[in-house]
Amino acid sequence: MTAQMGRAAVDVLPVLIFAGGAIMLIFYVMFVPRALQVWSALGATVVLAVAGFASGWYLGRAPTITFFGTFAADRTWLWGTLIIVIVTVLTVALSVEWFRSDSRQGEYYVLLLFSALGAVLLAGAVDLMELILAMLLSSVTGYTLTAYHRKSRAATEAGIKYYLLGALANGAMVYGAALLFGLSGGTSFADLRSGLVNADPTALIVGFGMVAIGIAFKLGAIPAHQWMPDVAQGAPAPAAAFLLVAGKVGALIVLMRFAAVLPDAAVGWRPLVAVIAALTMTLGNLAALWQDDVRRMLGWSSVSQTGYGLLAVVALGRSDLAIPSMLFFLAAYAMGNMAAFAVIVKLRGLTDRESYRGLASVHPWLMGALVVSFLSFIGVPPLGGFTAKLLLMGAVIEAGYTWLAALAVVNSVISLFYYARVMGPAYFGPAARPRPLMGSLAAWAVGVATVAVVAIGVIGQPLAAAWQELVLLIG
Amino acid sequence: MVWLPVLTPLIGGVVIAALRRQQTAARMASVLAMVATVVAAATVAASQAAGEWTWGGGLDLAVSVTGFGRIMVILVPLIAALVLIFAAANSEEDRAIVKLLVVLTWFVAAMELLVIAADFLTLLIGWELVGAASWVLIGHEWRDPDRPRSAREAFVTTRFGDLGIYVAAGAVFAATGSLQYTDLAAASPGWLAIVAGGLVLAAAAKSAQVPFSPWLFSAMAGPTPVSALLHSATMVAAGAYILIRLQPTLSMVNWFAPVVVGIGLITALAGGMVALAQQDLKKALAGSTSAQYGLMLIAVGAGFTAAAAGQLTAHALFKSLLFLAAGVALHARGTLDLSKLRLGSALPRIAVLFGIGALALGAVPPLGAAFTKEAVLAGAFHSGIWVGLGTAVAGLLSTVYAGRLHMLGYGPGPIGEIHGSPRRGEVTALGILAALSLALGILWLPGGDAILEWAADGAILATTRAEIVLSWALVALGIAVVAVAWRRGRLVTLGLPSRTREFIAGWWGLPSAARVLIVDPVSRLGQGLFVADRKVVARLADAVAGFGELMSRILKRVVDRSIDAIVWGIGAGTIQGAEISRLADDRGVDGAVEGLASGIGVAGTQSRRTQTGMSYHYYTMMMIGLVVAIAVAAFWR
Amino acid sequence: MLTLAIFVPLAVAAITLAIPKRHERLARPLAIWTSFIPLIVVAVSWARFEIGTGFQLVESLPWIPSLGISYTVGVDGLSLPLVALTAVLFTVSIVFPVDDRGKARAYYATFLFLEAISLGVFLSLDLILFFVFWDLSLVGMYFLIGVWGHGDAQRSALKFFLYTLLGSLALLLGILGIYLYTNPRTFDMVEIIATLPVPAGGLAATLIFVAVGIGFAVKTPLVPFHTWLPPAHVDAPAPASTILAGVLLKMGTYGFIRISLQMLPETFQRYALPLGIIAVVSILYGALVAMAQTNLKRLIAYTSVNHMGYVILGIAAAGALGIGSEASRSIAMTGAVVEMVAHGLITGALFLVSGSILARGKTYELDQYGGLAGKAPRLAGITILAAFASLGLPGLAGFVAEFQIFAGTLGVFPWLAAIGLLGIVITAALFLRMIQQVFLGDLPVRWEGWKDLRRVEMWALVPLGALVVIIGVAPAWLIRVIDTLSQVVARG
Amino acid sequence: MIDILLVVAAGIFGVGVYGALSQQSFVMIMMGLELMLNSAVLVVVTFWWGTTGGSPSGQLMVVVVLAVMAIEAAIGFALVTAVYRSRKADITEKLKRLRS
Amino acid sequence: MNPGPLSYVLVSAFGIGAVVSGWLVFRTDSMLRAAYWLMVSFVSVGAMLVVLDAQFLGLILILMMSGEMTIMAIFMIMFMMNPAGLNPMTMVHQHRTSIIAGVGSFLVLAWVGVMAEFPNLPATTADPTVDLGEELLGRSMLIFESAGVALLAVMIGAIALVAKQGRFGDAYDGSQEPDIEVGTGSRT
Repeated sequence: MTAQMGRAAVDVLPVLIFAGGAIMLIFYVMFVPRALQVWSALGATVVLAVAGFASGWYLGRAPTITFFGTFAADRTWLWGTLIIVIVTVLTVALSVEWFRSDSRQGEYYVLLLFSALGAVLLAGAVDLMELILAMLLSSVTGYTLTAYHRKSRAATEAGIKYYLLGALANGAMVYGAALLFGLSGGTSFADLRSGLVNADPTALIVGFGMVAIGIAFKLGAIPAHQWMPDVAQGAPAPAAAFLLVAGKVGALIVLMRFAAVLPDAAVGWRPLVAVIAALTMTLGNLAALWQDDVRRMLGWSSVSQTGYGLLAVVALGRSDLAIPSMLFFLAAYAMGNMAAFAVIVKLRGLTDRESYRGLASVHPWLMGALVVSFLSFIGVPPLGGFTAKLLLMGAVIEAGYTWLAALAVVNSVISLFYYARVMGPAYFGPAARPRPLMGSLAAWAVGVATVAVVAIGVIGQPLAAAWQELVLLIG
Repeated sequence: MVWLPVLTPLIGGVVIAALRRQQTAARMASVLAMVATVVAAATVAASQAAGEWTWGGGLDLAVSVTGFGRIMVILVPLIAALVLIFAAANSEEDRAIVKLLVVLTWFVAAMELLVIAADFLTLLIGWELVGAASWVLIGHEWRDPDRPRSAREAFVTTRFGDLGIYVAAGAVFAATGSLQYTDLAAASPGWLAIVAGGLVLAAAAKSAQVPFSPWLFSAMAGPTPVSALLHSATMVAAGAYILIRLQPTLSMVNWFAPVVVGIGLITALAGGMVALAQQDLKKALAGSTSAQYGLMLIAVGAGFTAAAAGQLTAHALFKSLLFLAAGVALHARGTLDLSKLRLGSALPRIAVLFGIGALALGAVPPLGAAFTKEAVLAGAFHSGIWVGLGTAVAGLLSTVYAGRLHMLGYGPGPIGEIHGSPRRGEVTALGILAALSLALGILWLPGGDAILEWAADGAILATTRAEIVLSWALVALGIAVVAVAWRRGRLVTLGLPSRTREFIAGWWGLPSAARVLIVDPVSRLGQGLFVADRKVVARLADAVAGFGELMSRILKRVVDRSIDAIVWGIGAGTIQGAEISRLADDRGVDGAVEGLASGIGVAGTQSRRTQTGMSYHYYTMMMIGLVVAIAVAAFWR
Repeated sequence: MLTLAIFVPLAVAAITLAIPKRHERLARPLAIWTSFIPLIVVAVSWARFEIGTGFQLVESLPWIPSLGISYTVGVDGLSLPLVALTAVLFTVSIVFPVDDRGKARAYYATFLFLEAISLGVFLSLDLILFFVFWDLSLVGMYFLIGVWGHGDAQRSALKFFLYTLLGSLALLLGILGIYLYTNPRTFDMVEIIATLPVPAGGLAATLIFVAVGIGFAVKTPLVPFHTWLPPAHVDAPAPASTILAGVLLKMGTYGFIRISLQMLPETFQRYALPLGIIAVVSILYGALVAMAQTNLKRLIAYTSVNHMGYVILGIAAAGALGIGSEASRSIAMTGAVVEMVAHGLITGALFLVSGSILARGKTYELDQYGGLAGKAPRLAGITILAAFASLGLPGLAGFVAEFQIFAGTLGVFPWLAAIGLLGIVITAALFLRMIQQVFLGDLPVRWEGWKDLRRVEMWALVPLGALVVIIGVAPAWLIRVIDTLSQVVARG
Repeated sequence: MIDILLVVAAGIFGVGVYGALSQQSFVMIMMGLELMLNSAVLVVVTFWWGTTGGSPSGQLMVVVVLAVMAIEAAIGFALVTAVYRSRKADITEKLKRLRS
Repeated sequence: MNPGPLSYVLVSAFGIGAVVSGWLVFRTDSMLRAAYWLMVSFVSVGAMLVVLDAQFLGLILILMMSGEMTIMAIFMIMFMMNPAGLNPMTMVHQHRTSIIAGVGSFLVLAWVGVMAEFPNLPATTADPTVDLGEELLGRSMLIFESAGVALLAVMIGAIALVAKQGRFGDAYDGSQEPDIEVGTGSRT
């Protein structure tokens, strides 16, 4: 048993690095003087780097289900981990100057690591309990990160609203998980798959629906999407960038695994996900239409992006493109979002749409990065967002949901309108005076994220090749 | 080689343009270019050459000088040369004269291309270029706002006819895969009928037949040489020419002959009366042009192309003479009002020359024009007694208006005030034209028939004695009528009520009919479509708009009454539904026209309102969402 | 080598942006000289193009082979003329003087970027590559109109972007539809054209056809998808209008041939008649609405709708396999392609001229002008030449195209051709009226000081005029190349 | 027996939902949420006892739910405190900054 | 399994008690009392667990919740307007909706509980507590670890949010967005 345990621990090495690194960082934070607190960012980066390298190294390992059927150490998980790691590193880079004045900045990085760990665990969870706990870990740290500006009225408000929403969703999910446990006699996805085949459809559907609400909350999908704009606007900008993305990576992957478990005949999960996707992207786009707060607009656009991402789930099992499209979406969306928020951070949190008027003349590179990320969201080639959208739409068309692809098209066009409400004045307005900027770390983050957005589209072959043959292990 | 008749004037035009700083040289060059063209044309006509210019894709421009083309190819530059002599002599101070000379030269090139064309594509090229050049020529005095408008009218009218050639060319190509005249016969009857229809349309438009005749009036806006050239051997001649050229094949279409004869007869009669009723010398001549071409169409329809060709040649000579003389009259009197001219005493030499032209126009033997007219008459009688009688009446009309024009234009009268006397070059040109008209009298000699048949490569019908008697009698009658009217002083008004006269003189109301029936509706349609384009089509996407509108309204109602409303049972829902449908009905059509964009925009505003900021609203939405999710998962596979 | 034509302008565009502010005036000569490189490439390609069939000078690199995406460029009888047109129009547009609003570097960089993109659209032989360039052309044009436009430029730019993005995404759906039928999965256009993977007759084929059709119809534009065009043209700077009309609209018709017709021939055949009817509606509608215009640029814009209608009519006829003779369909196709080239040159010239007029007169309203022929004979001459070419006068490029289109269509859809011919008369009327209003008649006193075209403007306009005449008189060199395509298409 | 237990659990859940939706005070809302989780505990134990043959996962799941309850309560109290400090707000209606 | 009649009685009694006391949580005017009613509800559920042979879990539940409720009561007193119910008042919104939602949830879930067929799987082992131990530290190590990490994280997070004083003095110092214009203090 101990030997098994040891092997299992090796299987999830990146997780251990995260957890161990975070705990070590706690000690650092607890004992060094205030002047050295800022270096905890470096510590977090080191942890992330090691975890990232470990994940990259593990890509060569054979995928396996580990910890007795509770965790899937497969390549999809590793890729999800890598995306989360990169997002977190960028977040750390954005956070250093943003949080420099905060006397508790050290704990911030610890929580960031824990939050990332939650998302990583989520991406690999193949057990209802693991799913619940991973989501909880990701969420509770998320609430804290959101409210981290304790003096800020917006941040604390966003934090508690985020919490209230999450708690209700979580309550429903736990009850649903209990029902599924009763139906199958187990909590691991393997048990569910075998146990649910002939299960009572009523209980199954209710249980599934309740669990789905929990995952929808993490994804920011209707009907539990309301936290996204609030967090985007209220939370500290680097944290907002992180929170919009990281949880979504884990949640989308776990939703894939969960959906794969369900018996198609008894539960109309595919149409449900399609409906949620349709509503989510439409509502997100419509609500973003007239936003004058750029961060809030990005929050709503994130809602709509969630809707696009769900297309991959709709196509699960019906199209080879489902998993590659999901990963392309996650990577492109993550990088695009990081780029956009990095620009905002670089502009010291500038968020009023009017303040962007004429900025292209004085900050051409920053606005260029913003435009690249926006165009990627819209799906303009050859940026990452295009490849993602291409594959997503291909996948749903192949899955027989052409109407969903058409709706995605209409939504993309609508989304152009609100992005243009920022881009247009920035480029077509008279030159503004230069704005005060954050330091060079933020600039690096802008650069890296923007280059990544472009690279995902332009040199997509390594990714496509790696993701093409991926299978989701569910035990 | 075969291209020389085209290239010579083309290059000539370039040379003239290059010489624009030396006016005299330019004028000389223009005449020389025409003379050279005549020589080239004669050479080509003698050799009966053919040639091709490849476009690729199965399209070649083929040219050849055969049949009546041999005559036309010479006749065109010949008359153009004389007109240019006249033009070059005229108005030495006018700097714009060089432009006029250049365009005239190029105009001849286009016409020559039309004449030597051996396929429909080449024909169309020449045909359209002639039309375009006529636009420049008519609008020569472009600073006067009216003249460009007239030029436009002329061009657009003839271009409408050009569509006929497009159709004919397309039909030939569809039928045979080739555009050559020679392949036309291979076309199936159906296609051939379309070809014939197209060509008749084009010819009627170019040759100013009813109902296209009025464009000739617009063409009067051009300077005198232009009118002289347009109305004689070029432009107008193109219509009759192409029918003469293709008559053998086209006549296989059974309606071709009656239609062509019909158009010709109507135009000959109507145009004759227009010429008779007109108060303006040039416009009267223009009316007579339509009428004369009507005669040619009768002959073509009847199958006697040689008669038509002869008539064309004779007409070309005397009509250019008449127009140039009219130009002299305009120059001298500053007006063309027939009641104010009577230049016979003031310009006796010109009067004589004009008289020769008038006699030819009146078909008075022994001029060549009389011979050809009688050949036409013979042909007309051949195709039917009523056609023959109608043609005879048309002939009578021509004699009367010819006499009237001569008496009123160059008849005896007070010398009065003369603004300018004709220059030497002008008189020379007139003289040569008159001489040529006279020379055409050789057709009366034995063998005249044969010459015509050879020249036109077509048939001619020998005139019967009865026809000659009738014809001559009518000529005599016509002269008598003119004499009587002159004596009574009614030659100007003809004793007609002025409104009737003006109606006829204004081409039987055709221009205003065209304006009311075609021009105005089309431009109003354009205006209407434009308004529609801005107001409706720009929002056409809004077939969907009703939907967007409705959705936004639903959202609005939902949010206005808070989310409670939905949850609160079916009763409230029913009321909501009724409310929504009432609203939809109230705004029904309005709503549909509202822009999709604004619909989406409103929907956007409403969507934001779901984010109330109240977390308990979110809770409610989530619970509703849960119920809906369960329902979807349960009932939708 | 074709790759050079795409990437050299792209690289120079980046370099231009990097020029230091104080050397800003270097941007213009750099851009002008760079724009000659695609011209040279085109000339060489033309020389090396072998008359025969199929794609030539193909250069291919794997891009995302896992998804069947490759970087493949090449030319055939369709793309070579359009590439040449693009290269020419960009050179003259860059040469044409414009108010760069103090952003010379950005202006010329955008232009070079757009040149690379536009060439890419016509050169690419991979659907995704094609779409990449296609979509980027919207972005480039959006900024070009928005930043350097006048009037309500921002709104027009956005309208343009929104409309055409909708079209392009519909196109993307269609492309995906085709892709999903290939086996093994590929976006390779050559292979798709060769194997025709989409099964004919099914609902899927119809849906794909409609999707790509909407995409191209918006771009072309066909009535009723044209409403983005007039505001975009009116508010765009003159060279941008030239590119928009001359190059970007061609992408729509190019797509109709390359994708709708060549990849879905049987479906195209089924819907050829409806498409032809829409084309005729566009012809008449464009002409009639143009006639009602009082605004010079709007008038030209609507004539574009009219002319693109001719192109689509020709394409519809060419694709109507089984109706009419092969020769008719072939000639219609040739005519359609020649019309694309001719319209690009002619309308390009007209828009540049309108830019010259705006620069001097500050308004596009026709009734503000008159009698300019005396003050500006060169301006008048070039405008009249272009206008006559546009109304289809023989000896000029437009005629060659329109004749072939109508001659070919008449053998396929006689009634459509006959009705469509009316457009020729209406355009004649409206162009003559336009010439009359601007150049003829009385000269208003305020234009006494009107200046004729400057030399640099002539440098831009004369080549266009010369090409219009050359194609009009001796089109063999052009038709010979296009014919290689027409033969294939007409045979079915 | 299972029926009874599940109905009881459903009742507790329903009460919890009512509380979460109806209460203005954050703390009272949290009570509703805790009740919901409480009902989940009962459901899990019911199944563990009644249908799954005493599957050990059931027991673990109860522990997990208990942990969830504790964690949510803890973070909830922390956030309520933070909001109270920064906004002097103890009910949902007072937080209207972030909307639309 | 195979419960005796006593079990039925006990379960029903505690069940009614749990639901009713839960209901009373939201019916009292005093938040303090609400907290204690909530504890009663938890204790009732704990008792039901004990009846169902899950003595260990039942006791844990009771102990944990008693502690938690005590904390909650303290919170009431700290923050709430009306901790002792001195001024009777209800603080509810969208009451009708909430009732519908609550009753609806109950009906749906009760229907599931009554109508649905749940499997009857064979029994596994004898001692549930030993099972739990093995499960926790053996097969479900990762879950256990996750729960631990989550608890750790929430401790850190809660302290970070709430503590007024830290090692470096005022813990709220600088916990706000950076100035949008450096040095002006203006923020978004």
